[in-house]
Amino acid sequence: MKKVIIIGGGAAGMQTALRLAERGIEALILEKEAEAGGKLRGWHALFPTFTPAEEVLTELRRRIEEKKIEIRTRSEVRSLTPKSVTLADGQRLDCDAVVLASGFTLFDAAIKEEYGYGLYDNVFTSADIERMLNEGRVARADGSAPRRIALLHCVGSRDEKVCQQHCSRVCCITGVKQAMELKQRFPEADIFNFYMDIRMFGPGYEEMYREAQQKCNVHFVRGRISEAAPTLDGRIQIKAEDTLTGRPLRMSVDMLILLVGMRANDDSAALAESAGLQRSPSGFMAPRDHFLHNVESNVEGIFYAGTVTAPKNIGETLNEAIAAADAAADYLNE
Amino acid sequence: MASINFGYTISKPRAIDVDRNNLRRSDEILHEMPELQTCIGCGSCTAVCTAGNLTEFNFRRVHTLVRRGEYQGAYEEMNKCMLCGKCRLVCPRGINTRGVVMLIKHKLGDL
Amino acid sequence: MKRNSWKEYQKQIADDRYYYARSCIRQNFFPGSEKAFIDILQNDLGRDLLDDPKHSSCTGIGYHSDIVPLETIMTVVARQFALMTEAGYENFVASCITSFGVYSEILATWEEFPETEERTRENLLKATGREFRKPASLAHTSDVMFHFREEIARKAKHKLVNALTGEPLHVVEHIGCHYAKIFPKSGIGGSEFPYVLAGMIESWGGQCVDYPERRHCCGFGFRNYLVQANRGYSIANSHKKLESMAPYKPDFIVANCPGCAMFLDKWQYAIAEMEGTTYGENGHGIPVLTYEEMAGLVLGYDPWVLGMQMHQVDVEPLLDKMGIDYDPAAKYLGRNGKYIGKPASAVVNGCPPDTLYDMRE
Amino acid sequence: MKFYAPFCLPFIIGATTMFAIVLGKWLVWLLRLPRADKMLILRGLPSRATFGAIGEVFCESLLHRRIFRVNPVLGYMHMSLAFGWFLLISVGWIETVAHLGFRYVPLQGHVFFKYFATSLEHKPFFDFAMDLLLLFVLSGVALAWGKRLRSKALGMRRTTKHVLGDRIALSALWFIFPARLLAESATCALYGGGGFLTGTLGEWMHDRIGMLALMNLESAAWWFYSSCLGLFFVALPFSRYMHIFTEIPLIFLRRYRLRSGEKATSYDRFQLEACSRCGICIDPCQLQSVLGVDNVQSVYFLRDRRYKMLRPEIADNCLMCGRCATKCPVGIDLNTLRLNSRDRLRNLPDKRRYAYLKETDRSQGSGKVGYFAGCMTLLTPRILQAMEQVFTAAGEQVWWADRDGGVCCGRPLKLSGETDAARKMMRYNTELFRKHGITTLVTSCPICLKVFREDYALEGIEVLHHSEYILRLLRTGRLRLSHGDTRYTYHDPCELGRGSGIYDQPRAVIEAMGQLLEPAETRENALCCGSSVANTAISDGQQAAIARSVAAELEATGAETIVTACPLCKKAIARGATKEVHDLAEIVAAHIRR
Repeated sequence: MKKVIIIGGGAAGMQTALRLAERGIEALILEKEAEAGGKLRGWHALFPTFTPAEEVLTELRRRIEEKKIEIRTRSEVRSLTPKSVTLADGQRLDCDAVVLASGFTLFDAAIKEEYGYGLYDNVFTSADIERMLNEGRVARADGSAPRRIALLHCVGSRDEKVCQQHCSRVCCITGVKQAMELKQRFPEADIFNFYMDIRMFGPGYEEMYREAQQKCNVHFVRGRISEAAPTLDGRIQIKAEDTLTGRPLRMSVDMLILLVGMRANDDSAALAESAGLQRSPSGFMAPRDHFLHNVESNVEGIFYAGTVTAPKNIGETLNEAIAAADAAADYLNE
Repeated sequence: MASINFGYTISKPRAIDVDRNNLRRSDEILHEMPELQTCIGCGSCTAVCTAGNLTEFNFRRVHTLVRRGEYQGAYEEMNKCMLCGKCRLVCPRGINTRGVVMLIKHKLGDL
Repeated sequence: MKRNSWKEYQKQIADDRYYYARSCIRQNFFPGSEKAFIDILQNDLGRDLLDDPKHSSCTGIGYHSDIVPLETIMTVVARQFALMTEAGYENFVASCITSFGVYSEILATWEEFPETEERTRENLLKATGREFRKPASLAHTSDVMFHFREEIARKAKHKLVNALTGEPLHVVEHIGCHYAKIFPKSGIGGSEFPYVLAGMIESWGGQCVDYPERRHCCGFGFRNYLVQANRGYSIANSHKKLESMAPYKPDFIVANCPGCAMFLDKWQYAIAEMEGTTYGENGHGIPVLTYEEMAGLVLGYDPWVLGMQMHQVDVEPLLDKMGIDYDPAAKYLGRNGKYIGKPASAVVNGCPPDTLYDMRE
Repeated sequence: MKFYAPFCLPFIIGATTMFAIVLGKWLVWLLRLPRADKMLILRGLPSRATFGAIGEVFCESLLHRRIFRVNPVLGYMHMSLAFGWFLLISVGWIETVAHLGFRYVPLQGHVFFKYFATSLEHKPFFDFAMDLLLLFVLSGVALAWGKRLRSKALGMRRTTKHVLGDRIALSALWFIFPARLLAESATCALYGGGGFLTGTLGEWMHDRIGMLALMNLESAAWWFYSSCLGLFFVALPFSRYMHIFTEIPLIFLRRYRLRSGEKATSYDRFQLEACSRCGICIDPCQLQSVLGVDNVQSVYFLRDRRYKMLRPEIADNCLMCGRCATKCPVGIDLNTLRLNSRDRLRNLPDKRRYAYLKETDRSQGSGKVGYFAGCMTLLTPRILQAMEQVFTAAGEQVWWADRDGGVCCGRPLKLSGETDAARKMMRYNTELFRKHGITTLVTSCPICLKVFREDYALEGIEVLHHSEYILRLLRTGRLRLSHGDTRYTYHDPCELGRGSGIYDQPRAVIEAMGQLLEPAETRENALCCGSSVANTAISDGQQAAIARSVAAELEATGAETIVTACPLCKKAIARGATKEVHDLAEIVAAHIRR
């Protein structure tokens, strides 16, 4: 029986494995974390439907168990070839093809020092908010409820200064989603989204955006926050230009939420090196082409699924996983 | 040759009339500093601007107007800039903003 | 440019028996035009039209200047309808675009909010003891003229063509904002490109000029003109239109709105005196006609009978172009040959400014 | 005996022309000097400075000691040419005196003595000495040839691209000494004599070449030699070789404490023409080494300015990091010249400018110590917070000058050349400091520091960089730090190190907290982070490229943390680094012992 190693146990990895199983091919998932699930773990609800991430994850896990697919956790990959994968501990696993589904890394907001993440209380990232939502307790550092919240788009995206020129696509809609979730929790709070461009590319996204504006009275300010500073009463004073009025804008908020972007994994360079894979300027893996071979790498027998090639949402990721699995299966059945 | 004063004058149109504006200087500026074209108008420059916090000076607005061929007063506006460089430090497009200020002043100085 | 949009906007225009409501501005600035309308309908077309001395201003100017409240103007309008009803007419035609707009607006209001109609009936009854029936058809006089355009074309003595070259004249048509911008359905051809004047021009041999600012307002805008502090803005609008149409070398402008005709004409004078700019041929202004004057010329009326000596911009160059013979000496002779006085020479008529004076002194 | 032959003509003409022009230049420059500078000279002349200058002239103009320090081979080349030639002349002089006693001998008599002295009996010592010196010079010439062909051979990655005038003079110079060798040997071949070089070569020729041919050859050779000299002398004042004669007065004037300023003066001419275009300034320039920009370096800047063809894009494209200035063998004040060129190009006094700088005091708190964060520091809140912790720990009452946004210190504008406008900001801030009655002014920004110290009139207010201030707190025991085993490496900010001579204080502070590892190029030779406000020409990508190269060198030390003492450097290096980059203050704040 042919065997495929899938690097990465997130949504993409699991879906790929399931599809391969359907195609009668043995799949082994390698997950570097202690538990499979990838970024879906610790995410609260998925846009645009507010479907609990847990729901999707549990179902995927259930199917994996049902299909008795092996997941090896705590196994980080050092290098790979189409026929073998070497783990960090030097152990070498042989296979007939590899699907790279190692996903992305969240941008470290602390790098944008001027926003004061990890420096002032009450500056959070979108990931923190998802965590808090899961814990069922969203609050300021002192436990009080926020009366005014600002969400800043494009943190670590479209920013030459941190060498992340690409657009992470999903932050816009995440900002809208979180604004609505927060509004629901704190109906009294005023919520402001600071954006450069609003990119609502997915089905139902634009509608959600409208709803946030119309139903939830979320304010959208076209301007990028440039500085954040603490105030005496422990709030955050932010500075931006309200570009639509052409005037500098200052306001104090109880919470500043940074919508952190997706960036390529730190080890992607090393992996690409080991297998001779091509990467795009953004650091993500580059598919053979963007149309007819967009789940195949430039190396025969190595395939891509999910955000390892570019920022994507969960839906796109799951679809791509199937495509990748089929491509791998066809390759093996040749 | 206004011969009669009726007690009012013809208000000038507010529209940016790109047909009428002479874009030569604007083209020269963009030719020497193509990166200026990459501005996405996020306003970071204006938000951090040291001069902009003390005056009405709005770097983004002025250079955008200049790109449209609206040179009137641009030189005087740019003269408010202190060239401190904060804007260059925050520009997500990595535009050489200080260079832009000096270039615009150089090109429009003789207006 | 071919425009078919107007076909989608057609309205019923009564063929006969009109109740005629005059326009305040035109009675003062183009008295000949309203006279011409009556003559053309009664004599040339043999239609029945009542010019009722009892009717009043619709108070539209006051209404749009926030002086006359809605209830008042409703009552005034109701009174006009009452007079129509009493005279046994049901086809209401207004000579003024603003009035037309007001009538349409109020009828629509009554349609939407019947209670307002009820209140108006009560008010009218209290104030004048009159009652009214709503008109069967409401039209602007230019609609009527449009309705008979082919008939007029058949009777035409002149055409809108250059008598020397045989080329069709280039005509700028200007529609008053209140004609169809309030209710697109109320105008022929809708609000964007009304066909009411264009139709006349085309059937009388002229050619419509389509220029960028064709749809732009003349700038009257009531408060904008009436308050001197805003007048610079008012004139700027006409200025914009003239700047935009000038390159098309129009032979004349025709308007169906009292204010528009007046301002496109008078502002040319003001601009010329202020800036020295003129927009017509060899340093003259562009003649501005009312559609009645246009029709009158086509039907061979005497320009001075049509009252064209009242224009700020001299019309002679146009008359010559159309090959209309007229008596220059008779220009400033009013009825029964009485001299009515002559305006000072103006830049807009090709005369260098000889006087330097300040209106405010 | 008479000391004239037709072939001397080129030499005589050349020599007189040269001396006339050179003296003319000196005179004009001196007369155009500002009054104050003239006074300095008058006061300096009778002082010890003069002797110092004479000594320096010997060491530098002849021995080229500084070049030796940078690059021995190059040093030898220059020295052999300069000093060797000098000796040839002086020993030649002695030789004539030895032969003819003290009597007037025209210049050409000395120079072409071998030719005229055939009738005199030989003095083997001089023959030997002169040949030895000639060999010495020729070795230099050989090296020069070699340098042209393969600059790497002389340890220079790049060598100067020259203008036409230079090339003429250069080629002439190259042929002078071979020509001399040939001419003297020919004479020896005919009349005997000569030392191990000319003599031997002479005999060799005598044996192989016929009498008639030899005679023609001799006169031809002398003509050639004289022409080379003439050509070189005529070209000299218009070529780089003007430095030979300009460096001498420059050394004196410098000793008399004349300096270039933000406004160009006649003194700049001495510096401009004292540049020998040795090209030593090219290698240290990061614009060259990292970005491959090779037409903006000081040597080209000085050249363009000297020949009045300086373009703004050249003048502006300089980080003003000062790496070249530290290497310049002539000690030319390159940054200041660059600055007053920009002033020439851009400064236009405008009374109305910055009228808004009134009633804009947004300062907070009060105290004898004032803290001026500086524009850049406002974008690095970690530094601000760290400083606050330091102040609190030291129990310092602080007046925060610009925490809520202040007025720029004015240096960036000054560096761009708008010096007069910059003064307005300087005046504004000075008044602000005075108004709040501070006695100490601490800043985290080396750019501000430099301008405060050099251009602000802050008598009675001590200006400190936070590294100095913190060290003082440590020394006086007002601040106590815990020592860990972290290994740090330190990046010298240009304005702080080369700019203000502050190298040891930050290092001392770091060593109080952990181990300090020096990068390959450090202190005076430290690299520039590339984001210098002085450069308005390079793009963001180019800045990032420089930053990466700097970060790489710092990380090569194996340190866990990169430390610097400038917000701009910090931001810049962080872009290229994989390791943590912190400002000194942040590290200190993290190690405060309570």
